[in-house]
Amino acid sequence: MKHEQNHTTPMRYGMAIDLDKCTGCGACMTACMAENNVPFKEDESDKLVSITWMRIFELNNGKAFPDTDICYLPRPCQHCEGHGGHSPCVSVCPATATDYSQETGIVSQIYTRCFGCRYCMGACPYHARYFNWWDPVWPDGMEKYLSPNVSVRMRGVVEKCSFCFHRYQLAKNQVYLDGERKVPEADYQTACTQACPAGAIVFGDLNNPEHQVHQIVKPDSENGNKSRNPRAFRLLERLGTNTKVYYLSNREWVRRAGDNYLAHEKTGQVSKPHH
Amino acid sequence: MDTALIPKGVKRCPMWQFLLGLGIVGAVLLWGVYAMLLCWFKGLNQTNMNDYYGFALWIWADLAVIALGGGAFFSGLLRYIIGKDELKHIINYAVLIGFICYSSALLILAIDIGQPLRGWFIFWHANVHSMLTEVAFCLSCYFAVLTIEYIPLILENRQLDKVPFFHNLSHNMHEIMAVFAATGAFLSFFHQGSLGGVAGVLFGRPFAFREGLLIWPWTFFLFTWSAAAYGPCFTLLITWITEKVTRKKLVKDNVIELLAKISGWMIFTYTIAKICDTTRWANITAPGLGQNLADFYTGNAFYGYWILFAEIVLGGVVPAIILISAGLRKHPTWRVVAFFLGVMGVSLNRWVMVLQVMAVPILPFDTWALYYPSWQEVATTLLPVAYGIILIMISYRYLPIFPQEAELNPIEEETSTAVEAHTKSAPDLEPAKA
Amino acid sequence: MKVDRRSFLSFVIGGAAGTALSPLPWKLMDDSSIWSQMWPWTPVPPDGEVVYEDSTCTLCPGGCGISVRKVDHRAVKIEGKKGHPVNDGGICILGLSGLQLLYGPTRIKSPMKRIGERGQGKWQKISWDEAMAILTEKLSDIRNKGEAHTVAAIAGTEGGTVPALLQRFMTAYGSPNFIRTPSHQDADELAVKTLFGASGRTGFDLENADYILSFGSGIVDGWGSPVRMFRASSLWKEKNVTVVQVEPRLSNSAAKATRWIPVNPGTEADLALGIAAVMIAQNMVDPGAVAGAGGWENQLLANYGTKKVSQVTGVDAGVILELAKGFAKANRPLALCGRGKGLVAESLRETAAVYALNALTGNINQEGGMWAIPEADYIRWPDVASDELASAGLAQPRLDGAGTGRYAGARHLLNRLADAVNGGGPYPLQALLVAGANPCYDLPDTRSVRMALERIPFIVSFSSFNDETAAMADLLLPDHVYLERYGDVPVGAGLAQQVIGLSKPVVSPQFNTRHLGETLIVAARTMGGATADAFPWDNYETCLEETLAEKWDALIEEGIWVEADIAPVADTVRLAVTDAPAVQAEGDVNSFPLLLIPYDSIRLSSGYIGDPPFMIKTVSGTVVKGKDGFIEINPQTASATGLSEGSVATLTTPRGEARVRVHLFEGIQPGVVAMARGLGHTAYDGYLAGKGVNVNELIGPVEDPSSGHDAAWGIRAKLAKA
Amino acid sequence: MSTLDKKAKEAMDDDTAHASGGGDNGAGGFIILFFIIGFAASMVLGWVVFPKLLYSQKQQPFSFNHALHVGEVDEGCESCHFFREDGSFSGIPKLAQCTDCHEEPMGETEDEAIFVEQYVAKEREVPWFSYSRQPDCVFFSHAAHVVGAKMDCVACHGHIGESERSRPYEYNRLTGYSRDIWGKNIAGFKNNSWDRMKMDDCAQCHKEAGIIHTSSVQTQRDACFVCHK
Repeated sequence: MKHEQNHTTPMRYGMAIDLDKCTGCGACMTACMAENNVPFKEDESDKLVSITWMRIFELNNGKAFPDTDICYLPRPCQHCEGHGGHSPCVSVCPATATDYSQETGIVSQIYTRCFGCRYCMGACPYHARYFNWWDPVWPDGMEKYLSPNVSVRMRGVVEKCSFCFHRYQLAKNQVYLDGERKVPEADYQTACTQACPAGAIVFGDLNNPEHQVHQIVKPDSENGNKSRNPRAFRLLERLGTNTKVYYLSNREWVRRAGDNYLAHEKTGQVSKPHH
Repeated sequence: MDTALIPKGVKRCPMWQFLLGLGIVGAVLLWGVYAMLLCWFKGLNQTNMNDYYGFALWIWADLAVIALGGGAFFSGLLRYIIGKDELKHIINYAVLIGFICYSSALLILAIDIGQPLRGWFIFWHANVHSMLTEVAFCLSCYFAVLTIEYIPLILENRQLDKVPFFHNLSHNMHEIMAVFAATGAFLSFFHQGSLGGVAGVLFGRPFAFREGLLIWPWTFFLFTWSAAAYGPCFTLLITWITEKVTRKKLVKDNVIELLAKISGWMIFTYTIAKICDTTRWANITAPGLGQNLADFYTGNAFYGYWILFAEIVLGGVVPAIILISAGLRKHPTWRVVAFFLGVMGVSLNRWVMVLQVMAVPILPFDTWALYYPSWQEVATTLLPVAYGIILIMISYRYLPIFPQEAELNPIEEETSTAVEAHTKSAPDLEPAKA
Repeated sequence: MKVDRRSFLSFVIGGAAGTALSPLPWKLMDDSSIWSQMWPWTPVPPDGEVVYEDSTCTLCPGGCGISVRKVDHRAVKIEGKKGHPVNDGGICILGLSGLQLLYGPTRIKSPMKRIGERGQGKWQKISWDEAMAILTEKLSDIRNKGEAHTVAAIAGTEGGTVPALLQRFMTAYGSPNFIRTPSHQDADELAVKTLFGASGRTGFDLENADYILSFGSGIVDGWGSPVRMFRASSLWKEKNVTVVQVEPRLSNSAAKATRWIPVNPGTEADLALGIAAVMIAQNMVDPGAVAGAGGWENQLLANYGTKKVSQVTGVDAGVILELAKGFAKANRPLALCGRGKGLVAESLRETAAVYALNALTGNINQEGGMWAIPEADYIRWPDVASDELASAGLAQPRLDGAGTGRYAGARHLLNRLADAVNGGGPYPLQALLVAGANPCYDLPDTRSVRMALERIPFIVSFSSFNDETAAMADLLLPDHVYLERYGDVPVGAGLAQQVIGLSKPVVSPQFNTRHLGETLIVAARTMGGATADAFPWDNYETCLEETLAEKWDALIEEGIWVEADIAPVADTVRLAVTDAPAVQAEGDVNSFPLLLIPYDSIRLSSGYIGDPPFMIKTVSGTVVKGKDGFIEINPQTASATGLSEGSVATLTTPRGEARVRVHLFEGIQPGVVAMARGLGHTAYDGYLAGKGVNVNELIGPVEDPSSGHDAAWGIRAKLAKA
Repeated sequence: MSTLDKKAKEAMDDDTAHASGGGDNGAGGFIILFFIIGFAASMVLGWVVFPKLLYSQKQQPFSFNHALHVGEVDEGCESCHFFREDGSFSGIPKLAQCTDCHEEPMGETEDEAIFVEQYVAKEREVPWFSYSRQPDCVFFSHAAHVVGAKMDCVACHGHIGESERSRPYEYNRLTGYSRDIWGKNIAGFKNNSWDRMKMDDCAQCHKEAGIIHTSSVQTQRDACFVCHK
């Protein structure tokens, strides 16, 4: 018995989010919460204990009225590849509750394996990982809308965006039944991509030239997967996290806000990471 | 009442006093236990930790007690491997303190994890890439070693020692203590280092991240070094406190001074290394990631340059100078000041490497996250302190922790039995001769 | 055999060894970890067959198509319907949260009658039969006394068969008091009538426009049909369409625009007229548009000189010229109005000014322009044959005065109801029916609204949710929510076509609720006589099917019916009306040096639907923190008041006072205080109630002199450190 | 000297006596005996009593005769346990499928009567206990195994298709797992591929079938997300 995946190029699922289109409407956050059984509490105003796999940050250009500008930045898990799949979080997990798949480029999180040490949260510079400080509780009757495709997380474990991996699993079922080889681009889209009313999110295989995300990002594999698109940048690219979520903006201040720069450094032109 | 259990030739406070003390500390202990149960049954929402502060007071306490408990392995190394024989007069206490520190660390970890019932996954499903895995394995092994080192001391209790099996066991264990000391030193080197690595490998956090040697970031070596340097400081500080509390001289000055001197030189070298590390990090590592030193020490209400000064100068340079210079070292007050500063310095270092790491914003559009612990966190952190004090109280009362105590504090109205016991027990405390 | 200590010890050691070699400790250790992995109190959603059912969302007037994912009988997720002409797969945050409303704790689960004091929250569950008996007996009593006109009905909308049934019920019953909740729609309808001389509404061909000039319209903040607007906004980005947002605050729409023009609050009309004046002065107008409007032109040139407009609006004269040029020179320019989501009508002066701008460019009824089209007209029921009692009642004046005298232009003036009930009206109200509306929360000066409701002896709420108005009711006759019922959804919301969507039951009713259409039919039939005759249908479904006639099959099949080819109500615009004074903010400048303006956020549902838990979770910590609501002020304003980020302050307006926290925002004009709409609920559930401040408690209605519509855009305010 | 001290001295004397007396007085024998008693008791407790306590049994709503049904249908297992259009697996049939044939009682068994009276007539789904229900954290793709790898049902489910009666459903009181998942044998031994369905068993089969992936950077095996959700 041999496995067909052995003969296909590995996929690197990733995203391109157009910040000039993003309106900060929050549909992606909510679509994610609805899709992934994300719990909620009575008071969610303390964002430091509020589970939002997809979180929208509000950036501003720091200028005074009336030259102020703001920009919204949706932040899913960046699914860092790091160097050879050693993303900041997976390498620190002591119990292998999270791993990096070379086949899909997705960083997993296995809630039943995780025992809640939270080291991965400390390691993630994007604050994409969330801890279940409380038992997940739905008001009486509301648990009816919970989806069987995603496990409900118990108290005391870390959770994060999975690029809606269950959708890939379900799409694969169909692929098996149809006798195809690969999941078609349209059959595997994340809930946030699907919901975004502004069409700001594009999701697909960064390795596949036929996928829209590849065409937008044009990743440069020779250069740490940096985008060849001058509008594109990645969050904290200099850290060498090698993320798979690319952001697009025409505004220089927005692109500059994506990374740390010394005063004299030019946006987008940074030294290579140290490792 | 319990005189039969008290080592021969020494005087202990009256039972009521002892029980009163136990009661007071026990109350703190119970408070901590209550908080611990709250955390276990209600979950970690009892703490003030949050998604930015996944590691907070507890992990700091863990790192700090393990650094401070480093006195055990380093004294053991000096005593058994290097052959600093005088240290045998303080090694018992160093082992006891180490035992307390490490058991406390394990207890705190058991409270700190979100799913204590699955804690064993760290062993069963170990990820060899994780520094925490290394910590867990070495920590547990070294705790076992410390237990083995502590057992003979327990067996030296006057009553237990009468049981020939225990007597012989104790004797035999003393014989092979060097092996354990070596094992302990080896394990300690790794887990102390791994604890340093915990922060150093975080390449997503420029404040913590350090380059290093092979797979080990510089913090790996700095942590081991600092534990070896400051651990004895803590042993000596606790010894000093014990002497003050018992109003007795328990260890001779030459022993104290020897350990203090070694500690001083260790701190001195460590501080140089730390300064080099900080300089390199501030000028090469961080700017390479687009960050200035000012990004880490300004723009918030708590973490200023003062913390760098307090850690390196007050907690490093000053105690090093005091302990190196013979005059200051021999001065009882200066010496204790140095111990205190040293303990403060290493604790501050661990604080910085845990809490400040979490506090510093990394995303350019993010802000500092400051944190203060909840009472449950404070209580559970005081729990091991109370437990440690109780264990010291009991151990001190019933075990011959300080071999020089009887000699230094002759009992004036000696009865003939006591004299006999004294003369008889003294050689007993010399494991090598026993 | 003596069991001594050592034997016992030996037994224990043996036991320990045996235990260690048995599965007990290891299996227990493993099982306890597995137990922790599947704690019985952590829900496990049951698996099943997945099906998608399409329907139409009715949570806002947008009319998006939705596709509901079901697992067996449970609805688990709402997604946007692909290929739908309004939203094509996109969906907004409220639409996504719909299941939390369906299954949520805010539902009224059964008909109930009040047993405690009003507002005390003490209710008794009753049967539908009993509930209907209470309703019909009460209404019959009033009617039989010849006082049918003293019953009023408030509806959230007028479109569709259900509101039409309510309206018909009122007519057959004999009351002129069917009142629709105010919105930008009021201003729009009035402007169309005034400018085009016919009834209708506007539609905007946004997708084909190439220069957008928005006077405060929350293009991406929920204006119009929100998902369509988001899509249009992205389309403009792709096509490099210039979007200019005129607004005192850097809203999300302003941030998305190509250019943000901060304007003094309430002076949008002046700017629009100023731009029009420049266009006329520089001869940049469509010659056809101004034919015969010479008087208007002269008036405009005389009163809206650039310098003067610049002074009033705070916009540089150069910028006004630039805007005029940009707008006039664009191929297909389009101007929009209706502040924020369009929850409040603006003055006729303002609407007319903006529509005049469109007319000046000649974009009326053109591709990429503004269309004036009739409402979809498919509800063609025979006229109600009024009996004597009904005729007498209908002959009475409307309580809100709409349609007569100085309010001749207005059709609904709910903003005047409170005053009328509180003593200013021609007669007292004996009963009030409320459907799909929450006046106790939504109307400005909620305190006087509440006071008015307290004076009405009998209030019936048809709400599906525990809202503020339901809390004031005597009888609750809960309606199904949209996912449980059939319903036709005519979509206006700025669409340039006539679109009707169909809501279908996606899940069976979760509680003991009843379709409002059904309730009305049953009520009418129970009351008998002419009232019953006006309702010849057996049930609501029959009514709907008969009403939709040939469209029914298409709607069942496609879920939507679109009429793209519609004749405009008129092609020529009668340019007039500039002499009405501007609507001023209430309050005295000296006592209240600041201006409070409400703002809309797409993350805060601000209509009849309260924010579901998902949505409130996305609200920033600088809008709500714990129970505290925030106001936005410029750091300059803050330092003048001695306030800093997060500090607590007391905000006072002529209408009320509130404890607020301060968020410093550079994107707001100094001297202006902005507060989000949609907070400060006292009803609904713990996820929403008690958070923040209801801005309507601080703002009162200000009548537009031309129509009587509430055109309040803000109120004067002062801020003091608390 | 306190009494305690004295007792200790006595004990010490005792010790000396025993030591000098050796095993002659039988004390050593007793010690070993007690050790054996303790050992044996705990072994019995652990191996025999404990499993009985740990697992509980439930009877299925009524007995189902797989063998009979397999004989009646054309396409074997897939006649009732089929793939849905979206590729998901239907699992235990719903009542609607059964009523295709069972609108009226077929045959005269007591179980048939229960089925028709209690469930068909009342339109209630049969609350079957699933022997092989994986825990919620597992994503198991029947499509990948049955269609992709062309595996036989028996490989995991054993010869359930030949069973004539439903055996009692056994489950772990602590975890709620079906006993079939952890395996019948308390020690975890298994003889057949269907004796146990734990993660290790999945891994073992994947290994034997030569489909070991190295997609997980951390484990050098299949990525976690292949089988977890």
